[in-house]
Amino acid sequence: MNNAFLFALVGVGIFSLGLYALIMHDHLLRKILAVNIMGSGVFLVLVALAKRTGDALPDPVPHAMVLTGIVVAVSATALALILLLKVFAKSGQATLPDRCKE
Amino acid sequence: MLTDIAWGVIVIMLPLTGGIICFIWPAISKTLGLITVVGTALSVTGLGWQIIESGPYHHTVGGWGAPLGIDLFADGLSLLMLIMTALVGLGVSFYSKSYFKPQEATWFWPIWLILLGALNALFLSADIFNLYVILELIGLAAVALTALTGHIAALNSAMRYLLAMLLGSLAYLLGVALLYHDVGSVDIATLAEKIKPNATVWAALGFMSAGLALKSALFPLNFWLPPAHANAPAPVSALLSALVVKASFYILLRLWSEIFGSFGEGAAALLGLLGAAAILWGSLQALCQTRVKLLIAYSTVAQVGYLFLAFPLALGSNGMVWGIVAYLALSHALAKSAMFLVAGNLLRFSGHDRISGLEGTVQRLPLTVSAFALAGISIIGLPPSSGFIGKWLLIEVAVTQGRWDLAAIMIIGGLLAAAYVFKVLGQTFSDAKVSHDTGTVPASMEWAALLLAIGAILFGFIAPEILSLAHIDVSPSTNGITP
Amino acid sequence: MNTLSLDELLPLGILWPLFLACLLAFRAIRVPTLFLAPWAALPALAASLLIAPSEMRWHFPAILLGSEIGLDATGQVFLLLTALLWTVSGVYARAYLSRSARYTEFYAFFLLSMAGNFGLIMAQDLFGFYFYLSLMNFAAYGLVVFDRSTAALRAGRVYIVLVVAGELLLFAALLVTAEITGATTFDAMRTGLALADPVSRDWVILLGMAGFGIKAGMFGLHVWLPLAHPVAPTPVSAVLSGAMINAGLLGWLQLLPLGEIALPGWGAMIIILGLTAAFYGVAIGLTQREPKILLAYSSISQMGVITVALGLGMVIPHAWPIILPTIAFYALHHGLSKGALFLGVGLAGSTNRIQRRWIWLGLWLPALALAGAPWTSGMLAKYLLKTTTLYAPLPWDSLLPPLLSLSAFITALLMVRLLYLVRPDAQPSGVAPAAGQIWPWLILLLIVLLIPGWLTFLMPNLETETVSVKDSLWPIAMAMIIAWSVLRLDMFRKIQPLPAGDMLVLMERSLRLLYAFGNDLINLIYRWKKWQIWLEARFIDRLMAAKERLQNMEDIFARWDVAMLFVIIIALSMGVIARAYCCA
Amino acid sequence: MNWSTWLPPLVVASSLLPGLIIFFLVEEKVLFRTALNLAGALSTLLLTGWMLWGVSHGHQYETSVPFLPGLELVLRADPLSLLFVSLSSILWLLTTIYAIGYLEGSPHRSRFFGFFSLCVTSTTGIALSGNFITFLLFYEFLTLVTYPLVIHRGTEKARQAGKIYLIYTITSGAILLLGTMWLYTLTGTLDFRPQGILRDLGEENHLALIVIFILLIAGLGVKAALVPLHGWLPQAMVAPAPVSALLHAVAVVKAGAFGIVRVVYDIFGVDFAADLGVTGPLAVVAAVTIIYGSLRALFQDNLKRRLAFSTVSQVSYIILGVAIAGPVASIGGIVHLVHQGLMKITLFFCAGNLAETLGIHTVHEMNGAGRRMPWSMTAFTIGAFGMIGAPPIAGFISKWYLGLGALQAGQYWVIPVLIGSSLLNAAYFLPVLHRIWFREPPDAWPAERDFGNKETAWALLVPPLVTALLALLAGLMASAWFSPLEWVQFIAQREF
Repeated sequence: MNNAFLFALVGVGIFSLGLYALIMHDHLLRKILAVNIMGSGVFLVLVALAKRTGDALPDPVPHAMVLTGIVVAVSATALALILLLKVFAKSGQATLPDRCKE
Repeated sequence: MLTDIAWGVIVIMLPLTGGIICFIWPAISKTLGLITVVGTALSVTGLGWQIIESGPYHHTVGGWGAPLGIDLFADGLSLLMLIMTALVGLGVSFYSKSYFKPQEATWFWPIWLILLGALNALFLSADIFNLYVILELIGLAAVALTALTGHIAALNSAMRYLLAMLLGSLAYLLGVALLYHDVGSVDIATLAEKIKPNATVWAALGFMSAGLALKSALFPLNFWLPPAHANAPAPVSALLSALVVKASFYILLRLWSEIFGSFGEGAAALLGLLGAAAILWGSLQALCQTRVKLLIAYSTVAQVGYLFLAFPLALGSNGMVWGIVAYLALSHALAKSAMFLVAGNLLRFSGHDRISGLEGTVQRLPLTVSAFALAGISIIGLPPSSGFIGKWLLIEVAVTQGRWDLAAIMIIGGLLAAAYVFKVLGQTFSDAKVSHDTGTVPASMEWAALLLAIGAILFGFIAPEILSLAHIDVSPSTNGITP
Repeated sequence: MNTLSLDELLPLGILWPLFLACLLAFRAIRVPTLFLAPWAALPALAASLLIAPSEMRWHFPAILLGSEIGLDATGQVFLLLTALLWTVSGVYARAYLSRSARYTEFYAFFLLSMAGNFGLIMAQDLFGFYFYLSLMNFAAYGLVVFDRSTAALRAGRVYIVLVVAGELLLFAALLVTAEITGATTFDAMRTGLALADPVSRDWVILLGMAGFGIKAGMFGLHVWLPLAHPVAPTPVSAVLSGAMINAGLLGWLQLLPLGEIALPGWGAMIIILGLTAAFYGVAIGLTQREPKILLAYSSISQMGVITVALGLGMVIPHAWPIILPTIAFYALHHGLSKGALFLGVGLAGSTNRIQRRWIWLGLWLPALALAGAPWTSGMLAKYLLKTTTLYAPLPWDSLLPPLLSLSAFITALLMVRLLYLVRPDAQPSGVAPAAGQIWPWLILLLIVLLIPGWLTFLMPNLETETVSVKDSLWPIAMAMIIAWSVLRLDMFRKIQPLPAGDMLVLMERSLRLLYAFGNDLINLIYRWKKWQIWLEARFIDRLMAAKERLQNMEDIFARWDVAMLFVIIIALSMGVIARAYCCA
Repeated sequence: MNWSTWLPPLVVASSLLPGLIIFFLVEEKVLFRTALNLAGALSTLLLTGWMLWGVSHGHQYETSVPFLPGLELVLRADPLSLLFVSLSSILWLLTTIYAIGYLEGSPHRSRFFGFFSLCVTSTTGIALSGNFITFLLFYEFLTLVTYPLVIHRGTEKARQAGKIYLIYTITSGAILLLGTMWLYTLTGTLDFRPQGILRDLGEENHLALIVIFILLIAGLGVKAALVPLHGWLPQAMVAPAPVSALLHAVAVVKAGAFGIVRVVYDIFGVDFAADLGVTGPLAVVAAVTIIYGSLRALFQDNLKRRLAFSTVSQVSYIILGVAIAGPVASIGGIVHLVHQGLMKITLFFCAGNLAETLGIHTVHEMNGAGRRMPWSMTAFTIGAFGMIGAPPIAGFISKWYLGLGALQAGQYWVIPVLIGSSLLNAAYFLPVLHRIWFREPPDAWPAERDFGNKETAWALLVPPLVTALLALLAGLMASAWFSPLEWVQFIAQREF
């Protein structure tokens, strides 16, 4: 077990924590935060696994990916927050109804 | 020479640029949007010609190449998806011309054009990380379009949609990370070459499949689809159902046909099982609905199930089945978009889309009802529609492999589809009793729906050509389809 | 254009009445057509008189499955009889129905039946025969129920049921014949049947006997006759009882391999059936008070006698060349006499006593003829019949002559009873005669009178004087004596008439049972329907419940936490299953 | 490109194009629509006549276009298909005339005539199909275009009937599809060939073939109204009379029966099917249907329902003839395709006339109708006697050949079935005839329409008279060169 693998495991752990929060919390802001945390978990995995061989230099590609990922996450969060505001403005609450097809 | 132009780049850049201009200059968004869509469709034609003339298309943007640069790659399968996007895009755009109120239109056009560009980019990507980025772009655009009306129901379903999309993307990204770690590449072809099954790959397979299945609304992960499709404006529903769902499915198809196919048999069986369940579940749910748009939305859940049946059949059919499934996806896209547009017409006409309130529409909106009928024929899979051809071929593959269970489910699915299609159609024929206030439906909206539906039928007559198109492939993978 | 030859009268005999019937459909030319309609049988009559009988056939290969008509000697006799009766009745009906509102309707059915009757005599192939028979049978329904009275409708119902049954039995008989002989013309079929295997042949004979037996009033299948003949208008009764009844007989002659092979078993059975009919008919007839019903029973009895001859023909095929003309002559004699009797009885409604008396006297002639009195056609017919028994083997040669004499005697008795019923001082029955009815009847009487002479002219070596006058006198005489004594004892008044149709009453009772059974069946179906409705309702309930459950489940699936759980499960199981599969 | 490849699609197009154009006509363009309808019908008739001439002189007419990988859409004119096409085109012309009269002034006529034409398109398509996939295509098409006709009136009852109709037909279509698919995977071809396409398959496939046969017959049996798959037919009676007429006489039930004929002859081949042992059970099913249909007809008071059950019974004669599996019986069965069509359409026309002119819908209202409408009722009488099988009407010829064929094939049990069925036919038709001709008319008819001194409109009167005449001629002139029987003998020569 090396460091990288440990980091990766931690990343997966963070991902799972985020997932747990995404499932369990009703408040939309918490859900959005949870998604962000999950994203961070994935990024951690990416960075950690970039060191693929024992002694060579870490691969730069995953780092580039993480950068791209962060950009994507930022825009997604922006959209989510706007939606959240709109939902709140319209319904006065920041949770999802169980079924909203009608 | 026309064949020398980098059509692939144009196909992506044209709508993206158009979208941005529309965003900056809303006054011309409608005109510009239409021009862009037509231009994109023409570019797809150019690309198609290129591919037919000189085989699969490969373009390295900026000359960088994988893994850092962006590679564009198009074979027959991609071309088929691009054609699907172009056709549905054309129909929906002409429809939207008259559908949206000016205020909505200023938002619709830029987002739609960006979505179009993203979709094209997705079908032209050969790199799983780029796919992730584009997938996110598509997801965000789709969510934005869903929320377009600003009604609370739309906002709620958009929110739910967004969260599901993000979760799906992240699961997929996690898979990408794992694969990259294992193989050291994000290029599909390279992956296909080098991959060896091990624990990391299994985990990647699980995450990626689950994420993409969620995005494709595979049963039982279809929870976000019906509300989103039902509450979005009709043209948006059409786009979501016809194209956006196909985007994630396309990635799954690519992954499976090139990377996982040879060793993912068990997972494929599971996907097939879920597909079969989706057919039954979606159809039954559609049958239970009292609103046209929800009915159509659940029908999408069912039809997506058909696509997933390809996975368990792929190994035994030497890859034949991917072409069939792409064809089926194309057929479904045309028919389903026509159906949603019809739902929009009905909504416009009577102010609601309750099935019980459709009396006498056949007299007032004959073209619209014909469009629904024709699209329905394709969805049910009656000859000579493209839906029939697709299902016939798929059933044939199933029967040849002795998968009677799948064949039976497909046939039962057809029967259930007939039941829900005719549930709507029968109602339109009944005598009009109440003459409630009716809105007028512009001819272009009726015709757009009808043309798409006719397209779904007519594609049945050029099936051999389309299928041979799908088999243009020089991918080095052993699972590849021999042309 | 070819010159018209006499032979062309043959198809014309069929086509002319058909043509007239079709013309009746057009209102514009109805009046002239109705003027021609009563005389529509003339071409056929002319054909029967002018065309020499021959083996010549007219082929119509395109008609049905190839049709042939022709006229042989037997056919000529039948055609003569039939055409005569139809002509006389047709003319008679003109006056009879002059005030009827359904005059046109009557002639429409009359003409159609007539065409069918002529056609079946001329037809030499089974298709033509079957067609003409159907045409006659179905068109005659219109004549039977013409009065629309309750009795007529009931008679019509019985008639049509038996007609259909007969047609279908016949259909089967013809099918089997065509199959085993491969032929469709009667000549070829008879020869073929003679050579066919006995089992199939027996089937043909059974089906054919039964099928034609209905028409010919064979014992057991005769029930419609006493119902239908009397309720029809008088001219119709005459043709029904005199002409159409022979269709069955003709059918037997055409279909069965008579004279080709010996069929002793069948022959015996048919002789016995014939004898039974002969006696049974008279026995029931004697009890009747309605003259037309009595006459109908007499027809059953007389047809029974003819059937005996037919049976003899089966027993002694070598005597067939003698038996066939005998049968033809007997049919001619019976048909004409019976026709004259019916027409005459129909005239017995006059209130004029003198007229009444003359008509009564006129009725004596056919009555005597039927009873076989000396110097009448009856005597000759019975003599010829008895002669044939001489060829018969034991026990028929000794049994039949006395039985036939006995039959003659009781027939005489029946005739006396008839004459008593229509005696001048009895209650008037029928309609008041008009001139248009009387003179056709008189002509018919004349013909009845002339036949013996005509026959002796044809067969000069017939020693009728010496042989049979004595023989034929005693039944009449005895009948007279008995009648006189019975009258003195006033016995008839004590005999209650048996209901017309005798056995039918029994049959109807069983039919009613069957009908009740049918009703039960319908009730059962209705109950099943109720049950079905209940089941359907249950099914719909279930369906709604299932629908609700389905939607509830979907609601559960759509819950955020559940859906997320599915994502996790699928992600994990995908990986695990894929691995398990691959590395197993 | 020459005529021999163009004729079959032209026949199909000659009804398709008018149909499509009619959809876009406004309701008021009566004259143009009528002209278009009649032009279409006449051109179909003309083209069919041309092909009839050609085929009887040994010409070949065949067109094919690729459809699926390895499968083509084939339109081919062989004697059997021409029989059906001729029937359709003649009856289409007459039914069009009739429908024009029948629907005069009623709403949605463009829609009606549009689907009506498409219905004929699919029928001619079914007839001309050169392989099973083409057949399947038109067969499903037929389901779709007849559905709007069934629910044309738009009432609750009509829609209910339409629903039942769809449930039956679509399900059967799916079963048929499955059977076809299986067959295709076994044989790799779906061509219609004389003596079938299965001869070369080995023993080991026989069980599968039996199952396929059952699937195909079950699929086709729904439209052919084989008991117990007949439930939709009496329900579909809510449709307007011309539709019932066409459904019963030509289009739907005949499509099913024709399909069975094709399956037995040109897919399995009679001898092969007999060897498989599947024809016997089919004959039994047909016989049961014949008797059951007649029994049910006996208890119907609604005239159209009575006729519907009669159809259930009569159509199975065709199947019986085929299933007896002998040359003569086949002639009887196939010729009944035409004969039943002519007779049944006559009856439905007349039933429609009664409903339209006098408002009569049930048997017990028919008292004395002959007095009021002598011509229509004469036609009805001819049709009814034909159904009973009385000579010289066409029905007799069919029954004769069926009976003879059954005897030749040693299937003696068929004779009682034929006799019993005829007896039942008589039992449910003769009382009707009695009412028509021998009962006094009521003082007032339920809903009488005035047509001056005519009994009804010309357009309503002429078609039943013509079909009755044809039914009569088809029987009376059965051995003439132009008779259906002669043509069917020509067909039978090909198969045996």
